Amino acid sequence: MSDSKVASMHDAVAELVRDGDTVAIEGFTHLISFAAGHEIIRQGRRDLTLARMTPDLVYDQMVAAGVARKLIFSWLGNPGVGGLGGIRRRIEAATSAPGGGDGRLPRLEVEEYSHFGMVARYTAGAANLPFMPLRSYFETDLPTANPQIREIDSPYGDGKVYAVPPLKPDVSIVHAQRADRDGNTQIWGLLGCQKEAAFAADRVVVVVEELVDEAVIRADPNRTIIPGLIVDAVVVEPYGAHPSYVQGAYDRDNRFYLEWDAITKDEAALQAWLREWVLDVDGRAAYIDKLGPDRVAALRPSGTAPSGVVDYGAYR
Amino acid sequence: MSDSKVASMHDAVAELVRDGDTVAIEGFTHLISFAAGHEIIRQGRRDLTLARMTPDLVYDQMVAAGVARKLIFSWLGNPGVGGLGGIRRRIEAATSAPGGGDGRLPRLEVEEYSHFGMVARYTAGAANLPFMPLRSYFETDLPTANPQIREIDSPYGDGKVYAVPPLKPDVSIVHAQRADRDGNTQIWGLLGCQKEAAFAADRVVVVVEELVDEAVIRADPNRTIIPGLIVDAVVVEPYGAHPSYVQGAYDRDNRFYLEWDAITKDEAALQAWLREWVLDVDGRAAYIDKLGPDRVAALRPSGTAPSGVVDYGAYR
Amino acid sequence: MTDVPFTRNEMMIVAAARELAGQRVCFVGVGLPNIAVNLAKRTVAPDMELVYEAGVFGARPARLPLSIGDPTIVTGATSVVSMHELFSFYLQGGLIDVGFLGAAQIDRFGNINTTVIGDYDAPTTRLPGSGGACEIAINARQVFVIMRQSARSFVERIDFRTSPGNLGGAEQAERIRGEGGWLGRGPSVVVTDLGIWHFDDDGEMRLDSLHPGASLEDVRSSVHWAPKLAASLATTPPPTDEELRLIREELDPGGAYTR
Amino acid sequence: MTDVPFTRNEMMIVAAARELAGQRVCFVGVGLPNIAVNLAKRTVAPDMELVYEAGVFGARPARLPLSIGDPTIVTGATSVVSMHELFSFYLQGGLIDVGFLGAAQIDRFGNINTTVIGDYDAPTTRLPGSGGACEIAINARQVFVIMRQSARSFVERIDFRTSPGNLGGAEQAERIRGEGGWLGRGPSVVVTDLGIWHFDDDGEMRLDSLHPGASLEDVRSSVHWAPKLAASLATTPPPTDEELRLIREELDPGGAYTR
Repeated sequence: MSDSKVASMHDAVAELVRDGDTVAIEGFTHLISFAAGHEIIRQGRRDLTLARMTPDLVYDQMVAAGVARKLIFSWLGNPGVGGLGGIRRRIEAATSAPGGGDGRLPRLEVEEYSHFGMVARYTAGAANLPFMPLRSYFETDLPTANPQIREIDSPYGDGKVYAVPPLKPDVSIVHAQRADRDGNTQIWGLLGCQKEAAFAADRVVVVVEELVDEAVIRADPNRTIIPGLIVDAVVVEPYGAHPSYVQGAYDRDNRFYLEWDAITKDEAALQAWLREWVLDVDGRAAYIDKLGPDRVAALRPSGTAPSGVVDYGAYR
Repeated sequence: MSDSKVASMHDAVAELVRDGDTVAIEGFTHLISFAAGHEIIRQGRRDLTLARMTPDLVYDQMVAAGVARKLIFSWLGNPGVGGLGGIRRRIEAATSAPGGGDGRLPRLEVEEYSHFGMVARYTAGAANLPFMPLRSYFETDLPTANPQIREIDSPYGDGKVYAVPPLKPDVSIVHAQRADRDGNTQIWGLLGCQKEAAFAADRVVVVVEELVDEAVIRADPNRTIIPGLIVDAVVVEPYGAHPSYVQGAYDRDNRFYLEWDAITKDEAALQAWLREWVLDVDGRAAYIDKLGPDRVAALRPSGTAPSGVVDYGAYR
Repeated sequence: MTDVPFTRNEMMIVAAARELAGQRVCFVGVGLPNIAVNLAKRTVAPDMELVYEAGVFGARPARLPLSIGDPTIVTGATSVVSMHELFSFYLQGGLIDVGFLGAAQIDRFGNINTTVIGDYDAPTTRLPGSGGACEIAINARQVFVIMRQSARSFVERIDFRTSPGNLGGAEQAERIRGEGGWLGRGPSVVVTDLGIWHFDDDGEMRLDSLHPGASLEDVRSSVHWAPKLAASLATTPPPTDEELRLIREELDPGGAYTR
Repeated sequence: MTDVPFTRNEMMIVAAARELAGQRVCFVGVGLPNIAVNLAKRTVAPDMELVYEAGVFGARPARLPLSIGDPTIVTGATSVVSMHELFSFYLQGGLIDVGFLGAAQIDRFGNINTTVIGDYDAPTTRLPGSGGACEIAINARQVFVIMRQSARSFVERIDFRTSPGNLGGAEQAERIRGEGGWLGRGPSVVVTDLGIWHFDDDGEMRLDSLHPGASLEDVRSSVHWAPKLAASLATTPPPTDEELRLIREELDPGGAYTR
């Protein structure tokens, strides 16, 4: 990469995502960087620990492609549709074994929390805290399944809560509506845990629909979710979130999520899909071309919904 | 009050602020509800515990007027100018004694944190946590001065941090640019700890420059800082933050802050000021009239600085 | 009432929606809870505030979202915040009246499993896991459950406790909730494709209403324990024309939830 | 250099600003730090990012704010966030290179008191307290201090330790910082109206530069201990015309900081 943070997806992944890394591609249904996930597959990364609240289709694809050793998560599924076969076959007894073999896939290591636990882990990571307390996990089997979830006494003598440890990804990758060249990033709509995941990470890649002038960002500083200070690369990749969505730009491609159900149930179909849509495609622009203009056009919002303008006032 | 949450300042204070309450009028230099503070003085509340990160002029006035028994804070001063005499005379040895008498004022009880400690206390209160951990207070005298600041061991064996307990005001009072009739409130510019103080409180009063239609709020849901769900009263009080300021609407009246320095140093001058500007004035409109149109006009921003518009998109 | 034929799933969704009458703030789970809550908002609970764990308070979805994260729950909402804020201030802060969950396995005391069938380390079936369900069960004032009832789902002993219900019974649950400072009072209702269960003084499920077309034999053969039945067992009023129209035309025209 | 007369306060502010050359992210304290940092941004450190505890990253104040919360630090800033986020993610998260503080009392090891003079429970003088200073001293990578020097402020023993410096000396401070996982490496420089102090290998202040017009006698009579002096004591270059113009015309035309 040059001095500028603006980079191609190829270069950003080549430089910033390394074998063995803990990688968080975050975004709660909204703004999921499928483009980054596909590039990581194409570059053949291995032994990644993939962290994400909702592994979703993007991690189903990455796990099926063999990039991952371990999964850290809180909800594993295709929401409203069904399961993630690529991941499930790497966990369930009939289809996987530690180390693989015997026609079985290598067992994926899992480290499991609740949603609040995952959010709290990123928050602790971002805030450089050794733990975050939360009122969850009481009387459940989760602390047994995951000994990282620990009881802690309140220092005020009013009982116990649970703690989760910080999660500090080596790389967090976040899709957004817009950023400037320095990586100052603005998001509207669902915010998920992207801010926390970015501040917690050692390296940050921001993927945007649109690169804007610094003045656009500075006109509305309350909308800035991630400061350029913590961003290592800015990748401009329109439609980089498909089949996930970008508020105001394009809709969630629910048809794709529904169709995925049949693909993910069948390992051969899933591998064929990866060949056709990831390995044999040289980047996001080609993927969108292949998707076709009609499919893309159908994802446009049904109308506009402008935010209105607020006045910060000039003070000289 | 009627069924509506929209109330006069008189009625909101009469109904929601009670003798002995813990009251938080928050806002970090920005959006400080002097209008509410003055109304509390006029209604003669007593034995209040006043919580605020930066007690500022508003609490100097309230303490001098005799409404408070105790102060919870993290920075006590007139920023960039000097001290707060009304409060200092109630703390320093030469001018105060426990219970007062002998020509001395009754000693004000103080409970003192750092800024991060106060913010963390409100956050713990809002989140219903028994404590919040933070990396502060190491090797300082603050935990000795305030035994509520306690050490806590990380459950992961990686050392000690400090904890602060939740702060749950009986009433939090917040000034804002705008809200709808249900109390859904939007703020831009400095956000301070208003959100946390509001969620932590049992009762919430929002004071706004402008009452807007629900549609204005719903057009930009990411800008909503406080939901009507937790709001008990909405008071429409233009210029209710003077001499503090409202981003985009009026400037900080720095002249007032500078002039306060002489007033606050002299108990008699301070009491005379309270008579003239609070007790003998029947509300904020009269205060602004008394301030005069030239003084008010001089506080207009030097120009506009529009945020720009973002599109949330319609999805039917 | 209607003469139009309806499915068991439709009856289940309608019955679940009706249970929400009078509720103020509802935390909407993924799947069946999502359609039930959206139906309630259009019928018995028009003023109910919808909270989505994705970070939305006061959602007004113009269409039924397939997922619980969808652009339609954002546009026109009252407030959209980070998930940390949603879970910290809204849920853990005690502002949620009803948490509405689905379940894969449930026991007589309303304890829920959505994690695994079989052994945790080498499961027969890997389920989605907690998501927000674990903390919803603990912090929402009440918990409503909607799920299809079968011998695989209504079990004597769940394989994994993802979300606590009434633990080993009401007495134990009340003591533990009290000592632990839980805000939640546990499960209130379980609506299935066969009937409506509430919880009795022992903290155990009791069938209070049987859906039209369902028999007690259906119920008994799909519950792994001897189920308690209300002394005067009601029959659930069938879906109205309007309820069916809303489901079929507005909420689920593709039939994803109702088939 | 200049022939224009300047005050000791002006020299102090100019010297403090120059120390910021090469710094990337500075957390701006209230009072004297505020003017010194804003002068640095206009001279030696134009690319330095200003962080205000009020919740601002990348401020571009068009005027010098009297307070550190002011509308001019918001308009045109890169990012404006809650104070919780500012303290959690920026400061405690380790993104601050320099925390710039004022002080009422300081000892030879750079420990700071801004809380009380006298007894805590019945103080002779009640000072503002910590504000953010306590956590800035612990979490900012380096701490810069600007304060007027006098026999009341440079004391053998501070009355209250609000913000830790090098504790009882470098060795102890390094051990405690290491064991406690502090991000901060403690105080780097103290700029006064008389000169510039850095910290030596023992963690003790050493006068490295004397301002023009100040004498060693001035220094000794305003320090409660026998101060260490650099082997080759420098003389601080006087303010340039441009530095004085910026202070007098742009930053502090009312003279609030400089008189």
